[in-house]
Amino acid sequence: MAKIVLQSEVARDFADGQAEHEILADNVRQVIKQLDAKFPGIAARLNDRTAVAVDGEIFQDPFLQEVQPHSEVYFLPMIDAG
Amino acid sequence: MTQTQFTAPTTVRSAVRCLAEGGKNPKVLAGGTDLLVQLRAGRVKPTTIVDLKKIPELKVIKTEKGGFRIGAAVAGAELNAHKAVKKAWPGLVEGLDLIGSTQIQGRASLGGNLCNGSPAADSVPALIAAAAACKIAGPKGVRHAKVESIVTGPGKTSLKKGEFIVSFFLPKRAKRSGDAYLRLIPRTEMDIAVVGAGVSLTVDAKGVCTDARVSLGAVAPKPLLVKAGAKALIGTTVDDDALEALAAAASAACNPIDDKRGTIEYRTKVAGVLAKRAALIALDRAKGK
Amino acid sequence: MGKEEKQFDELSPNVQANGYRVVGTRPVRPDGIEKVTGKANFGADCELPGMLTGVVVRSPHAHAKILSIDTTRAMKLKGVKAVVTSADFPEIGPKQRGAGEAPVSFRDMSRNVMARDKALYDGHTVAAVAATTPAIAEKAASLIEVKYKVLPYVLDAREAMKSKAPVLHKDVFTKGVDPRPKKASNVTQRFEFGMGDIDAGFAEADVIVDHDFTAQCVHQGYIEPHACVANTTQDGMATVWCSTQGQFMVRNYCATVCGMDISKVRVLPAEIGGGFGGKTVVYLEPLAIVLSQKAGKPVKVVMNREDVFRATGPTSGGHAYCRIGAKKDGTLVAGELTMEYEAGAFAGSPVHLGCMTGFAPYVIPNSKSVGFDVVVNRPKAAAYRAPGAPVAAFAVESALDLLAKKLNMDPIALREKNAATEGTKAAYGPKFQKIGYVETLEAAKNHPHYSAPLGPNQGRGVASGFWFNIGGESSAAVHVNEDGTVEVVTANPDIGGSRASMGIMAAEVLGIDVSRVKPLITDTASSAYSALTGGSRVTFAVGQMVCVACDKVIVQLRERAAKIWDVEVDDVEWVAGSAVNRKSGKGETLSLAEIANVAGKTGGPISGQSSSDVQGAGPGFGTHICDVEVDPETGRSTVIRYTAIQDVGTAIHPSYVEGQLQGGAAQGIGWALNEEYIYDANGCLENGGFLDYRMPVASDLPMIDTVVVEVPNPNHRFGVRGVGEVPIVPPLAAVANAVSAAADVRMADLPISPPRLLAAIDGK
Amino acid sequence: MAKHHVNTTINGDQTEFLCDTEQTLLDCLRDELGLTGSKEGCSSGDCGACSVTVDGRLVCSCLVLGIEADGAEIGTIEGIAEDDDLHPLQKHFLKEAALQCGICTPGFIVAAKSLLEHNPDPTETEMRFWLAGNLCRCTGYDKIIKAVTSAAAEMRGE
Repeated sequence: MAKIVLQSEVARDFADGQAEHEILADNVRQVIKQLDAKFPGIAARLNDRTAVAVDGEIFQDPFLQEVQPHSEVYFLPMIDAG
Repeated sequence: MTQTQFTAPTTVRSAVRCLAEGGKNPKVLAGGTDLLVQLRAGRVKPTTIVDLKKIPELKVIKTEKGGFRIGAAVAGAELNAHKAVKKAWPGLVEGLDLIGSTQIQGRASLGGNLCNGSPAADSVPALIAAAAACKIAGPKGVRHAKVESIVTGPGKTSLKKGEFIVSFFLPKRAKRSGDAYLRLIPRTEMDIAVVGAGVSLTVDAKGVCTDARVSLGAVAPKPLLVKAGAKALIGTTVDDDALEALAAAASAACNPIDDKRGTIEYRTKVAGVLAKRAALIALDRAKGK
Repeated sequence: MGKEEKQFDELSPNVQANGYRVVGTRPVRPDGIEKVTGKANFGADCELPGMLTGVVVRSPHAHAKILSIDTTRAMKLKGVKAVVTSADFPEIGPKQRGAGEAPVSFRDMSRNVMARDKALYDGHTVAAVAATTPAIAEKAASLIEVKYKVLPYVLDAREAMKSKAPVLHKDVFTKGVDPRPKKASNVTQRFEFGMGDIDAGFAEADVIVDHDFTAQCVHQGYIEPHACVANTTQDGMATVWCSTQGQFMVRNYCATVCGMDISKVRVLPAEIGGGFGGKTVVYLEPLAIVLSQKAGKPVKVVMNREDVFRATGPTSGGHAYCRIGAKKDGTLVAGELTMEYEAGAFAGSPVHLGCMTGFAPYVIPNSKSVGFDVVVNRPKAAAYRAPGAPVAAFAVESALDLLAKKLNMDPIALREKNAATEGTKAAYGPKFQKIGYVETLEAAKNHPHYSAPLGPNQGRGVASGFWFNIGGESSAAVHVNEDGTVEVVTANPDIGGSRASMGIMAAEVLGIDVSRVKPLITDTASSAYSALTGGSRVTFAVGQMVCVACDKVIVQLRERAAKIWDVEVDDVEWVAGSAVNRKSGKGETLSLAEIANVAGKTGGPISGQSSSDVQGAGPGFGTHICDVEVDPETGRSTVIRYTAIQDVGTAIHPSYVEGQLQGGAAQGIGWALNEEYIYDANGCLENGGFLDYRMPVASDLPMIDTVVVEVPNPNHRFGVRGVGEVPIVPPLAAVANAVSAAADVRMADLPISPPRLLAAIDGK
Repeated sequence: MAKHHVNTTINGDQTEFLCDTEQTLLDCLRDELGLTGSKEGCSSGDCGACSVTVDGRLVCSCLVLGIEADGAEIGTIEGIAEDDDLHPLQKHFLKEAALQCGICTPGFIVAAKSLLEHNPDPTETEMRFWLAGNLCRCTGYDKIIKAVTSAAAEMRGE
């Protein structure tokens, strides 16, 4: 199971404040899909200008990014370009 | 759309006429470093622009009665290149040289810097400290006035309609005299003075100050002649007590405003500091150091 | 290193210490001559026949309801061809998105480009006019009558958060708080990042420091004002020439704001006279398009300097509270950072990035960073070098300076003791891969600057900084010409020498001389999509695409050689710019030029293209050392020595890498000492010009020494991390720490202007 | 009133143009004569991007009226390189990477050329103060100072 970590405000708005979740998924899209099944509406928020860090590497606005069984997946705000 | 007229007379007389006939808002152009900015910003809408730079009398630098006669349209860079003036009045030349960048120096003039009426004009405190006088031409002919009498408030001068400054006169320098001008700006260049201080003094063989003039800029609606500051120096060897008295007098003379360039407290305190430092430089110069 | 570089080692005589032939050399940039002779065409240099001049009408009020706009008198003026107001733009709903992804709300963007019901800051566009001459256009603008109902305004984040503060948007309800507020406010969102338990952390601390900090909004300060020309035709096509950091961004934003298909907009990028993040959005382009549509002629719109200050940029200023707890030995145990950033008139300050970056350089088991995004009556914040990071670093790195003093510890030693390394869990969550922070601290400690003696009234400050660096969607094409010269075509405006690095990387991969490579930057119709130039992504991400496109070209070159030699492709190796026949055993070779000469006979044009969403940018860290001298009687501070040290991964063209470090440091010094927005009693900008918005001039600065640390990024062909953002992160604290040491009083509010410093000294 | 007819010399060439009184020399160079090498960064004399020489003196062309060019000798960035020979300052700006975005570069080169005509061997401080009227936001001035230093040395024949 991959460890999924939501931003605290997203957790507060959708997941009763629970930021950490265990999910088995092959890619970010499936992670979001499963989260949305548990917490209806969260998908829209997570698809809106987010970056995702998978095992330390930050992906801007990803979709099909691979997730390993033991990956750590952090949902973060998208990073602006200076 | 109505067009602004432009003329470049070659004599003082014709310049006076051009101004008289120049409609309801004629403007004189010397270096243009203030006028063009105001034009572009739409702050002034002249009916006629009268370029004074083609008049030889306004571009002259010559000795007169042991002093100097300097045309009102002489650019900073031109005055800076004049060794004799620089030797006699280093502080004054420094003051003019501090106005803007090298590019501005190629244009900005003593007359323009004075007549723009800014309380913060860098050349004015030095001119006042130097007891400079100006020759003014106008519809009623020529008159002479002390520099400190020209600026009456921010952007305001005592020049009457149709009058302009022809030249400045710097009096003969007494032996053992020196002057200096210092200003405080946040950067090292390209700023308007937050405070400016000009000091001119003369000492006798024993190093006692026999004559002094102190002037401040940017600390009141107009550049100030600080008589109390001069008093604090005259009769002393410009020792620490005298300098403290000078600083106190300078700060006391201030009547500044809070604005984007500085606070009342700041200007008042720094006026004293700069007056002191300028006096020390002037003293060294008087003693030939 | 990849396969072909290895072979350079064996076969190429002129390989350098870094193992490369071209990477790390300093050739003259390909666009250099145009730029030193005045021939380069920047935004305002474009001229079209029959072109009209556009002038923008801006709100003179900080906050006002727009009651009516009467354009009849302006339209009657001879020579006036078009006037536009919000009525000429489609209303965009809150949910409506542009094609593709963009970190913006298009509703807000369209209302920033042209105010609708309300003007939200002094300088907010309310109308625009196009006429046959600039003078007529100016006159017409003055004839447009706008009736306003002036509203109370607010400029400061903490003021705007108060319950009595005027509310800018009736529909803003703070996100990220529980319970969700029922009342509209100026706080658009609360962000929180952290780990562990800070109460427990502070409980076990031997020493705790804390302080409040403020930093002002500052402008990017590019010397070239925004400028564009738009030409439209009756078939609904619009062509735009403009100065921008991203032609595809302009295309997308204009199409959305003007309600057009993307295929109907073509954007040609001019040379860009500086951006620093400030040219990552549109201001004038949609106005020019609609004016041109209404006038049926090309329209040029150029901002003046006051427009630039009143209505574009800046980056957010704001407040920060920082508390740090440590053990006696300097081990950090807890950190707390609370920040309120001014977003400007619309949501979207980079406060979340401040929260993510502030503690990122350090191992802190218990940390909490909270940020509030606050709208105020200022221009909508735009990106500026490492958006959000400098203010957070100012607070954290100043607090560490306080801690070092309290612990009587060397500030670099304190940072070394707690520095993040590979595997460290970053304050924003994920673990770092290979990073080079410690290496920058080592370099700082060993730099002669750090041990140089100081004179009276002089002080030394040290500070570090972090930025993620980013990749993103990128494209490149490589075309081999008949004579063996090569064109490298990308679609990312060159702000600081990126053409040079594209050319170097292509020459390295192909194995040819860099003078045979011509890097070109094309318009939206001549390249596949590429995200804008920014976030320190171009040399990394677009550079990666250039390398891949070159690989594809090499495959074709080997195929052609194989045909010529009648051997299998696998028998042909590409070595140092030539195909080598491994089959014949005679070591026959065909140079790239020789293959190119006969390309027509062997299958036609040789060309490679690559597009991808490039990921794997390597985080960047920097450490700066600053010496200042203060005048205790006037409060003036002078930076007398400065050294900027940064891990850049690999420097492709070291001169332009050093230039990024020096330029970022200079901008940071300006932010720390003098730059700020000054508003009058009505909330209107008072210092909208270079005279009173005091950016550093040449005589304000010393030479800026640089140390380029190279800890290669494993995710890039040549180890590039990205350079441009990090250098502005450390300077605010480096300067403030130096002044605080020199004046023996903590300076926690920027800018450290002479009046502010003198007051602090006198207040001791 | 009709436009003014201005006769002037620009980079050695006899040139005529028409202008209104309010048009600055910069407007005339860029809009009337197509000499767009001089850039407009502020139109208030604070950035130096429009630097030119008038009768050999360095000025901001945004602070000179077009009509004042009548009978004068104007020097612009377009006249710095002799034919296809770059001026030493241009060569060293390229060699030292003294430009990033390049918008301020023409002004810096015009101003630096004027400096070296007045003072062939300036100190770093003299250079920094002479060039203080030319803003650069990209480079931090470091490489610009280095470029002027090495160009000056070359011009002195060192």
